[in-house]
Amino acid sequence: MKREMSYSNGAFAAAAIALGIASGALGWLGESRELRLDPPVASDLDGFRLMPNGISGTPPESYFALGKPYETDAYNLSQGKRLYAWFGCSACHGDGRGGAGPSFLDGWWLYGPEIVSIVASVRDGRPHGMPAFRDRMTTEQIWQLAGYVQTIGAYKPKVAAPSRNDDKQTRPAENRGPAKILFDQGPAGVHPDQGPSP
Amino acid sequence: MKENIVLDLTELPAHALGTASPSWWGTLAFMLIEGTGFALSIVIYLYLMSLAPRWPLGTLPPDLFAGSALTALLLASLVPNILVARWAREQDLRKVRLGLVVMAVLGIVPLILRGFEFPAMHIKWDQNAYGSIVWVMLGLHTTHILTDVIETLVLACLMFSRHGDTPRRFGDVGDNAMYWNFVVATWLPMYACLYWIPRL
Amino acid sequence: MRAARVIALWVATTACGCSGNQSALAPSGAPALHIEHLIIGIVALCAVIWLAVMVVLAGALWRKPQEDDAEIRQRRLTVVVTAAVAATAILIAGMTVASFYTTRSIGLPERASITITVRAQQWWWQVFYASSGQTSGFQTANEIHTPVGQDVHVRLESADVIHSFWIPSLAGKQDLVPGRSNSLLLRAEKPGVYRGQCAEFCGLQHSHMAVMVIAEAPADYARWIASQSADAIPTTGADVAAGRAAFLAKPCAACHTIRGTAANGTTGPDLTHVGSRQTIAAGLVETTRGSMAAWIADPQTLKPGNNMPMVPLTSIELQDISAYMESLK
Amino acid sequence: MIRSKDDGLRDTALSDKELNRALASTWSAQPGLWGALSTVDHKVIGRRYIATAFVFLALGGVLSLLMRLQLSQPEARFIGPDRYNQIFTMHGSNMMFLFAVPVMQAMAVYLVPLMVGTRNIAFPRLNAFSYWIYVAGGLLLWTAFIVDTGPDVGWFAYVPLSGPQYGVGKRADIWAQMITFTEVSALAIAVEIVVTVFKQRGPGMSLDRIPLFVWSMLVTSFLIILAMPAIMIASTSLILDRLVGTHFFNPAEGGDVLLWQHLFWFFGHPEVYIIFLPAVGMVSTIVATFTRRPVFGYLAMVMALVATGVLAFGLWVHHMFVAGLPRLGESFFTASSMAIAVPAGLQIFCWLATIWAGKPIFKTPFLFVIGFIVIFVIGGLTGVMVASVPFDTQVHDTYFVVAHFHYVLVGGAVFPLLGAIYYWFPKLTGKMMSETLGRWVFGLIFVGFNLTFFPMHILGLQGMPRRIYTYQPEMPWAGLNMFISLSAIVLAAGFLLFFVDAIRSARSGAVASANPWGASTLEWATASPPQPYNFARPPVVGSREPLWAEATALPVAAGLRVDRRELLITGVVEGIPEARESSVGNSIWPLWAALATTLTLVWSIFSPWAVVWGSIPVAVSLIGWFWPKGVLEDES
Repeated sequence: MKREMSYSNGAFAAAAIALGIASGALGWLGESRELRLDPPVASDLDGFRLMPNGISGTPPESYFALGKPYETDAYNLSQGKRLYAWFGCSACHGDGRGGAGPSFLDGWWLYGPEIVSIVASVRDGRPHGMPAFRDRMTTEQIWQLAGYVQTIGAYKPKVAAPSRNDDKQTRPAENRGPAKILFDQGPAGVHPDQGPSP
Repeated sequence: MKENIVLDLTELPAHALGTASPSWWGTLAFMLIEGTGFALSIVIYLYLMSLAPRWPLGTLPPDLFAGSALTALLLASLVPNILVARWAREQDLRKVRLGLVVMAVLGIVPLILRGFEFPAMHIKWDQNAYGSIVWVMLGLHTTHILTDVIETLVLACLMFSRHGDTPRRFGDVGDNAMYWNFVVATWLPMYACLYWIPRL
Repeated sequence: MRAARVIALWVATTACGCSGNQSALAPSGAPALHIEHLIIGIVALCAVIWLAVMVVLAGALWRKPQEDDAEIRQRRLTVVVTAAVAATAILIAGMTVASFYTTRSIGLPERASITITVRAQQWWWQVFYASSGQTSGFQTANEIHTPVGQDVHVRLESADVIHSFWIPSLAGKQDLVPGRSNSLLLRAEKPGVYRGQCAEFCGLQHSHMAVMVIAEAPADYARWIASQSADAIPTTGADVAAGRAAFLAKPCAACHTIRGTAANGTTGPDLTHVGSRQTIAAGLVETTRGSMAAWIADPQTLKPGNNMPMVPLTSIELQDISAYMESLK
Repeated sequence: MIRSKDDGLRDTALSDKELNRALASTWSAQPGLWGALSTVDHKVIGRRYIATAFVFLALGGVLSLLMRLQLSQPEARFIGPDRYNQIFTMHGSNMMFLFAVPVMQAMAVYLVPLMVGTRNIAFPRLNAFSYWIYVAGGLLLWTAFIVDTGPDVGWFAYVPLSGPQYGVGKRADIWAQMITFTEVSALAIAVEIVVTVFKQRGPGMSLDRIPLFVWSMLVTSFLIILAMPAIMIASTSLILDRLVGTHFFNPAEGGDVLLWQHLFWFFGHPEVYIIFLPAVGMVSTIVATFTRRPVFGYLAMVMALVATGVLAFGLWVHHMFVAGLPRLGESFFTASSMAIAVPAGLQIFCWLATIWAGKPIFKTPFLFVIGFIVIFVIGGLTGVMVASVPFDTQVHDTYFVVAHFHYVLVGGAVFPLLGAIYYWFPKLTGKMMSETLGRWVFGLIFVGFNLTFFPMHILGLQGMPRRIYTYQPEMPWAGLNMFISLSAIVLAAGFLLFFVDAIRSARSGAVASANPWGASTLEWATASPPQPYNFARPPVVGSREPLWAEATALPVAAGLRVDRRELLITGVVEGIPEARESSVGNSIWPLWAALATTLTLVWSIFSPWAVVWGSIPVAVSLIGWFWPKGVLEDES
């Protein structure tokens, strides 16, 4: 019976160690969803400071206190991806490779890659045709969309980046780093819609 | 409970050979699992084909050369493979060593040919469902070639070491040869499916 | 039998309807009536089978052991078990045949004269009525009107994930599958409001995805079609006019259409006649000015995770927009 | 056939006392933590497996209480939709993949080698590996749930909700990869059981003398071997769709969402029988012991098991009756689904006949069998109901179905399992469980179960869909839901009492003799709990009920070596001795291999390259596992 006990002790020890490792690996993966943004937080988010030239700036403190949800949280990014389709962004920006509007995938951000710049572009519009969405989207939606737009052009895919849609495919999805794939293939790859083998 | 000895086992061999051996049955069971997997992949292929307006979807039928060459090579490899199995039964260490080296080579060359099969499909996995299933079928079979090659290499090392010359090791060689037969046998329907069904 | 009795009791106590029937045991449509007969028949038969097995079990457990001849007993048991298996097979075959005939009696939706397209989305029902004769086609949401006593073919499509369209009092359910189109036959035998809700798990607000089928006399139905196919009625009253202006100026119009105004968004339900519907937000609450205001003010508290954002509005704007919504009969 | 020289120590040369000492030193695990991690004793691993599975049962039970809390009132706000969806997905996935299948296989891991009279399971290291990989899968799922990344797509994870577009974040990947873990472990055990039953039965145990529990596990293992590849392929396709953008389930690019349902249910329906058939074997065993007579119709019972196993693969479409498939095809599946009631009925009738002919002894295990018959017959009959297409269109995805499958799975599998625990507890631990508490446990669970689940049939017919986190006050469901939630407390109390009894009895229960119930099968021929080598000498089997046939002395075979782990290989059909064969010793490598596999599988949620780089440690650990260490077991 002594030996039996040592077996179960051993099993418990092993379980504890494994649990520790597993929690460590998954702890940073927490995917809590905030479905309702408090109105005071929303209006605070709206009050970010932008540099005078409209390029770059600082998000409000509350944004960091929330843990930068619009750049790192899978749920917000996927909501942003929905909004990209629903608000007709693809009419000018296509699948991210541009059209009438600039590309998000060519590594060149006219107003910098910071999220506040993108939020400002969406909210207030920009010269040469970018309309303001101030009256058509809520603050939360604008931030969600901005986070997604930033994700499209990321050179290193974010862990939380969205996967492909159940639609016709035109380029690798955001979780595969389309900007990097298309950049590696050069401006006129043989199959610009394809990535390298996994 | 008291025991009453009614049977004497002393004269039994100390190792079960061939179909008597548990590892032979274990290999068979794993082949059944993987065979089911292969069969299901073919079912998925045919299912997707039945839904598609035309097949292959959005591309040309695959080029025949690499796949056919690989098929021929796999079929040819059955001859030395069966010989290795026979030599293992005869426990002929020298011939088994030679045979394993030959089989290792005959395992590596198909891997190289397989490298040409993927581009011969004229489609990538992320273009459409046809691309997805052909890449998965090829990939599934490739992992089987790969694992068997590794097993052959490890066995070859063993047979050249001091652990080689035992009936148990020869039994392992026999099971490995059986597994290679399985790898070849499963490829034939997949080959027909991947290369000839799109041409029907 | 126990099951049948309990069920009958529950039908008696609950079928007398609250806000619209939603029960397979309170059928008012032809397919649901056929199925109810099948349900009652099979349940009754199964209850009898269960009771019989229980009697045998009890007998076996509390039987006085008899010292009879083992061989005779064995032979007798063999006969009984064989007979029981044969009886099982016969009963099973009977139920299979009954099931098959019920399937046939439900009928084919394609023969119906009226076709309605239902397109499910997370988490509401978009409904399309095709143009016919004098009336143009129109779309509405979460509410389907049908004429009593006529076959209605419902075409079922999905915009995102799999949903399932289920009006228990009218018919069995049918899934809405992306990439496929399914069909269902509805035929209400008497006027009434029949509630249904999504029956295939579809995400966060699967629980709040109800749909109302309102069966009415053919004349009422024709009137309803005529009014729905018209543009939104002109605004009357100061608060309604202000509400309309606020609606168009705020993000509301980016997602909702109100025919006859500049609002032409397509991601949310068509609100042209929202005031005429019995409920809002897919059966969440009854349509009143107050519920409208509560919903617009804080949709994420009432239905967490749905796609309607919380639009910041002053209390005046909120009142005006609610008044405007209510006026859209 | 070559006879190599082997001059090891044989059991013929030793007295009983010396024999036991020699065998103990050959077969024991090392002491301490290292020994616990490296043991390959099927009894240690089996017990560990059973205990772990019951921990998951308890966790899953807590989840169900949380659901009942939320559903006790309309529009309750105890738990939000996001968490609730995770909870019901976790409950289903946990109960199916981490409790029901593993616990049945765990019972087999412990019992089958004892029941066929061998010394260890076939491929003991694979057995150890399978346990570790199972624990890793369970930890992955539960850790993810704790950090709010639990899967939220339902236990059958229908695409597109679980697919790349709507299955947001890593939640669905966690589910899919947990499937891989548990299926690998289940497949491994299935192979071990098949080979153990085929090749390691005691001499004389011909096919028609195999105990019914062993038969049921053999059929179950074949079901696992043929069904689980489908879910492996399905979950792999899902991960590929999500991670590297394949299009298996994307209708816009030639894929199909119903393909998932076909693949899932081709596995998912046999899964029900994978859980149920072992329970059938347990019932047969318990019925025989407590009526003091062999189960009526041995051949019919075996045929029913096999028939159920074959039919199980022809029913999957009845889960898809409302998906819009052609009506004619659906009618075929109605017929096949109903047909499976025939073998199920046959088994019920055979048990009834056995009880009728015998003189039942009302001990706790037998009480659970009575409860099983009462409840399972209801579950079987509601199964006949949902097999009918029109009937199913009204009750599919409602609480009627929830009630149905709980009647089948709890009534049909958990009741026999609890009876089996009471029955085999003395063998597992050497202690008896309390008969008094056992009656309370049975009473509470039986009453609590029926009060909880019977009303759900009615709720379903009244139109309450399953998987809703709340319902509106105007629906007529509130009263019954409150009643169900309160009844669930009774049910939970029963399970709590069971755990109390099990833990208390394991520590301080009455000491059990070798065969406390006077049972007939071979596991009762050895000590409680058995020595590491199970039997000092392999028992020779001359009848279907060996311990009833030989009242005084156990016929055994002699001549095996005792200085190395050696067991007897017999022929598949007649059980005639063919060879002595070594059985591998303890090894830490299965644990390393499991860790390497875990690393690969978890990493592959994030990057496809994990499969490439992860295969290196996996290959290394496998070579370490199989490389000869020059011990006696390597000889032949």
